[in-house]
Amino acid sequence: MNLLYSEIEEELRASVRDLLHDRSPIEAVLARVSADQGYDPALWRALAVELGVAGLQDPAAGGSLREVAVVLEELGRSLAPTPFLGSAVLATAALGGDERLASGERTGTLVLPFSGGAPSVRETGGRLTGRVTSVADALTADLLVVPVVGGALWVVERGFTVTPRTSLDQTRPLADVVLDDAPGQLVTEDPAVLEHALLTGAGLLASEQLGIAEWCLTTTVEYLRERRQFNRPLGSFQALKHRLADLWLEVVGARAAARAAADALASEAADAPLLVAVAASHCGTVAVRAAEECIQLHGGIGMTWEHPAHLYLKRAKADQLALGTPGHHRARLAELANLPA
Amino acid sequence: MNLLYSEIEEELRASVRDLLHDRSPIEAVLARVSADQGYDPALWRALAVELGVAGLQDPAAGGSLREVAVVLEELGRSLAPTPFLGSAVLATAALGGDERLASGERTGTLVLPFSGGAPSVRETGGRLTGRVTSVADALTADLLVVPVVGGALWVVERGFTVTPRTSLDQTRPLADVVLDDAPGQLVTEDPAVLEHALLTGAGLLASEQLGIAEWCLTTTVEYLRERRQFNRPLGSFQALKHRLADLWLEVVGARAAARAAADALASEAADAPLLVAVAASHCGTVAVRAAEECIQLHGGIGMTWEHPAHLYLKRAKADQLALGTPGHHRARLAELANLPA
Amino acid sequence: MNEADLRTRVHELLAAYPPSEVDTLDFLRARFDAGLAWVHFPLGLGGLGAPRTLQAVVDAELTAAGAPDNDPRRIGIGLGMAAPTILRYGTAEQQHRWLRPLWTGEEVWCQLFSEPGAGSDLAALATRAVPDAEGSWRVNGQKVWTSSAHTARWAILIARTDPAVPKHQGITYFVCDMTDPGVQVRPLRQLTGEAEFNEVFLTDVRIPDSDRLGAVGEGWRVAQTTLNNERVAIGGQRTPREGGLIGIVAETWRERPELRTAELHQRLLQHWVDAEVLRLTGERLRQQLAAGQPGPEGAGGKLGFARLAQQLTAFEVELLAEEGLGYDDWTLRRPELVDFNGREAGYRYLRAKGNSIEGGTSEILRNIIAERVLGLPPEPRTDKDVPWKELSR
Amino acid sequence: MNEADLRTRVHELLAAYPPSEVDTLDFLRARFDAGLAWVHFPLGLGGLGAPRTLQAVVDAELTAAGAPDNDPRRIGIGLGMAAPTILRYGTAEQQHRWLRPLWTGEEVWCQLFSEPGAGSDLAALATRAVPDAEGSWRVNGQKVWTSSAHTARWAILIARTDPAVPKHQGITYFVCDMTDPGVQVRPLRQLTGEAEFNEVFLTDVRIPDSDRLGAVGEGWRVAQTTLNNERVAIGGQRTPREGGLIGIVAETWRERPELRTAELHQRLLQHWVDAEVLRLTGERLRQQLAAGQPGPEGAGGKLGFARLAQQLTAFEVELLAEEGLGYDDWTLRRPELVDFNGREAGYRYLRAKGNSIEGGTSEILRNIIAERVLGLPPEPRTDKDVPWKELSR
Repeated sequence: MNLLYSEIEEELRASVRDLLHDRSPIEAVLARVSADQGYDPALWRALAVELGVAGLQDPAAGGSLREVAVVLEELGRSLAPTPFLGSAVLATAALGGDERLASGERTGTLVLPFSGGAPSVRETGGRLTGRVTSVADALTADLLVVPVVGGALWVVERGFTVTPRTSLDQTRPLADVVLDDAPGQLVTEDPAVLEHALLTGAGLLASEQLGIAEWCLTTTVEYLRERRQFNRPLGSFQALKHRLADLWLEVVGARAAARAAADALASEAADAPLLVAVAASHCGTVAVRAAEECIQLHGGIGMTWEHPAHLYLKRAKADQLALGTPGHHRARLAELANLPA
Repeated sequence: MNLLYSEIEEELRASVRDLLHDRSPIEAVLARVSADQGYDPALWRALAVELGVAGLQDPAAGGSLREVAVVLEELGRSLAPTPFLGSAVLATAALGGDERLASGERTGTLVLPFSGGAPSVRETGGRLTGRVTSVADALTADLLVVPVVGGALWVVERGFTVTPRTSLDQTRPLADVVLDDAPGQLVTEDPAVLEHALLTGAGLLASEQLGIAEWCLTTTVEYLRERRQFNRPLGSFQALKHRLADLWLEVVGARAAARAAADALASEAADAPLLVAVAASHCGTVAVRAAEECIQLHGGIGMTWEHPAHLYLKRAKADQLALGTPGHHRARLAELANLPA
Repeated sequence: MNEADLRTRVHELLAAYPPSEVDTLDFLRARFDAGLAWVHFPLGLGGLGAPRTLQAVVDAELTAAGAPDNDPRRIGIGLGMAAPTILRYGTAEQQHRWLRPLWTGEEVWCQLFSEPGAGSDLAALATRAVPDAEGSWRVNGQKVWTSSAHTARWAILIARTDPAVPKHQGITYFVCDMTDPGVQVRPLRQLTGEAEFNEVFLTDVRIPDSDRLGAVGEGWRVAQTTLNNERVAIGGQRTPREGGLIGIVAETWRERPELRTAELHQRLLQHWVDAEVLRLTGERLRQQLAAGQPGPEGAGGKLGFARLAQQLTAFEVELLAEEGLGYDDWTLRRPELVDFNGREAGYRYLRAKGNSIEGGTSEILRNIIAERVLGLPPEPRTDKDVPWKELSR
Repeated sequence: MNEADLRTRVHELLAAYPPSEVDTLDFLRARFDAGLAWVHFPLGLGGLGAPRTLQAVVDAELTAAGAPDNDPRRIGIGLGMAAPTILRYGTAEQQHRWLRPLWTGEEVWCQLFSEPGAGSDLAALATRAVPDAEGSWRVNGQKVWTSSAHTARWAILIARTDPAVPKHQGITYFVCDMTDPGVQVRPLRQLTGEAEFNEVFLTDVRIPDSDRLGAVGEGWRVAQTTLNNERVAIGGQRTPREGGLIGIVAETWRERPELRTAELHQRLLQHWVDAEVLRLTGERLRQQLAAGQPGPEGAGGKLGFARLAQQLTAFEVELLAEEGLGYDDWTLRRPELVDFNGREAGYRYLRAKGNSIEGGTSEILRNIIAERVLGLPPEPRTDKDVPWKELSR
């Protein structure tokens, strides 16, 4: 088990961070949200096509799920408005790799409610019908990977409509997908593929949550170092220091857990499901706590629309529900670690 | 619902507190524990016979469960080594009052494991046989109230042996009771009587837990006001202040909850079982937390045998298990408040 | 003035101004003039110098008769904060000018206290008031978190009149005319999407010296009256069992078994206990007050409420699962009142974050409890005896 | 000195002193003299000046050959705290006198740092050392929390030699002969019933100036070496999944279904996650150290361990229900080592309370993390520049 970042991974992180810093500073993200502008296609092109991060899941092309996790950390830290999770993580995992998605020229997503649940779409004679609500990254998707009742996976490229929903997470808006006798191509009949794609998604989402938590911790520490009340920096008040020390310890744990899950998924370790459950439970909780502390310790300013803290709170809270809540993952753990009710 | 203390209740508290202050200061309790001396018969005589607190459960004699609760607060605060809970609360409630117990001349207890559980003693032709472990206040009891399989209650005055157990709570040692064909007198066949006695016990134990929590909070605040480190009173450090403010809020809640339970039991209110579940859940948790904070914030000195804090920790932890854990009481609440699993 | 006298007065008012026949404003003015507005206020200022507890008698009679009220939530700052301060520190002239239209709601009031650089440390405020040649004051600065600023006719305002003395000593308390051309109001959007509050920019705003409350340099003490009344107003609401947010959550739980999990069940039970304990705590506090035994427990109410509200709303979003991922409306609105019940779970979750900040942060409340209730010593301070202008910012 | 050279040396030692034939002490002395005690120590002091990482090679070879070890847990204070300090600050003579019998375990060491009035604020210590007419020091004072004091031959001691300067400046570091008639050791009983520690009373204890470590007045700096090594020793243990307390609890859970409840199940799952996260955190830290990238994460290990240990032991007592009401043994004992596994749940619960106090309280650790790791500013201090004798106590 390798819990560190390799040199290549650190280089990847630096490239992604530089790009996001230039093309998608948090002020720009906030401006897009305020103008209801959704994802940024130019940003996606720079990230996916030029930097090539959409194809990192493919070991044959030199990629690894460990690297995908690094990208997600940076996307969590920046809240950059892109369909990376839906396309480069979920759809790609469900398809076992896909050239169109890997190139970044097209995007896809996995058509299930973001909060999880069994497939409800029905397939008859290669045509799919059904309505799936609260799908992530569907608004811009060219290609839908659709699980149908029973767990088989189909790809659909036309015959569907997508309607946006008003979403708690303003930087990853959800949408409803309606398939009306849409022609599909069978990917696999094996429901284990879907299951593994969801496991991969939940395990890697922990890295996004780590990125969120780190931004919130760092930003709060910086604010408290600067902001003065009572003729002292706020950060010199012991009660706040102790809370941040405790939060720091949780974030340190989140990094270890997220790395462990990514490494186990990448190396197809036998205990990958267990480490995913641990990481998803821990990181989902830590990201929300970090965002909540960030808001509270910024005082009034953290409650304003113009300060970006709320975007992280909304993302953290939505991520906590996404692909299974921490409680759901602990329930899985009861089986995986032999701790029966 | 009256959540205050009446003048009579405040006078009762003052008498009990004065007596315990004179006859059973905490240093004396610690000395008894260190010498393995058990309950103090002279103290019991002063409290029960002279002050008359053993008969407070009887409304006909002008008493009330509200007053019993006040006595328990003071016993929690002082950890005075007496069989009040077993005799004046549990056995008395099970018997629906008893002159011998009310006078304080004799003591009794309810023969069930202190942690709860269904009766296991068998009765045949008026004779009782069985072994009941971890019974509170049995070591000095003259009169046993024995629940038998099915829930009927019998009184046994001879034909039993009592063996002390090494107990976590050193100020309320438990014992095992063996009944070997012991002659008994039937109290009631109605299992509701036992149930109500246990409800009364759990509801009033919350007042003892309140007393424990108050001692721990007060003692910690006093210590932190006096103890200086870094050229300041420890109590001026903000992180400690905030923890104590939070603890204070929980203790304030414990007082309201314990009072509500006592008042509801005294007035036979319809929501008494619900208020007992709330008080037992909250106060059981608060007492332990207060005792744990007391130990931690006293630093090394709180870890020593010679400081009494550990006696409160042991009592608080044992009380948390007694007559149902907080989790058990919340499970009851699921039924009582219509919050099904 | 006893209960029977009061009822007589109410019936006289109702007879002279039958609610179904007269204009609401006329009725409210007449009620004020009859001393039935706030009976504990003095004669001539809407009251009768009667015990405060008798107000309930008046309110019940008037409600039963279908009389209109003055919509107290809409004018809460005037009623709860400005009025007690004007009563205590205002001149007779000021009291007669301001209290009647304040109470009837003809003139809405707002509060200009907090500043971007002075939040928890309110006494550090930097808005300056300087005397001009005509004996008026000229005010410059920026205030924030002002609700009702866009509808208000008057504001209570604190500003620095002497920067050369320690911060608590150089403050003066004014009433500011919100129609002054130097007052600019800008909505302040919050994380919920709404703008409940405003930023207020003050540029050479003129305030006649006759609109000062209390002496020059005494503003901090005057402001304590305002702030103490704020805290009472926030902490003192009575709720039945399962009142408030716990009721919303419990209802969802009962009605939608498909959302239940073992984990959520344990959390719900814990929250239910916490809510009931907080309710009992408030009930005990009210019984103490009614018995004339005010305890220190009041200080904890807001702290406990904020924590519970945040836990419950976070729980509700999780409980709703897929629905929790949605939001009802991000439109920028300027609501007159906060309404937790009229919105969805996501709104409640976000809005509840403010409960531990507005009206005194939970951190400041813990300081207050530790020092004033528990008697723990203060931290070493470096800001109390230094001239304001020498403090770091 | 590479790995192969080391193996050769080990084999030479084993050939000259076959473990099955020679006395343990003879073997340990020979091992020390061969430079195989701690290979990173200098030649002649039990080492070879080799990289620290190569010690593992030696240990593995010797263990495989069935060689005796020096029972490192029994003499942990000497190995972990005294030795690094003597190595850094001791004279050549001191090093040769003390290190060999320290390492072989012939001479046990203890630590005389904490005092009843100087716990978290160790630098406030009041034990005085005053020069006598013969050029020795005379020491008076009381120390506390001293493990092994009753078996120790030597103690590392800090005492105040100049009360007129600020507290950190007037301290000197000594080695104290525990057989001096002025040393009185009294067992200190703890809440568990045991006496792991002692109080040590020092009355006119004579310490020759040649037993001073470092310069007069430099004791605080010398003590940092000692304390930094303590923290490393406490934080650095590796555990397999379900190692430690979580394993005990999980086993009970699996073996005794009758104890399970829905509430306890949720708590167990949460604790299991916490334990695994803490284990992964430690594992990541070790990988960082091995890769030469020491991170700041080490500071958190003890803090996290203490919290988890306290939660798990509290849970275990509740899980055991009736058994949790019992205790194994209140007898006053003086154990050489703390053994969580050899005792019952009640003992573990009580003993774990010490985890957040001994070796740096959790409060002090949070201060350290906040300031040294996160870079948050210190609190205002009034104790740093004042002469020790003027500080309030």
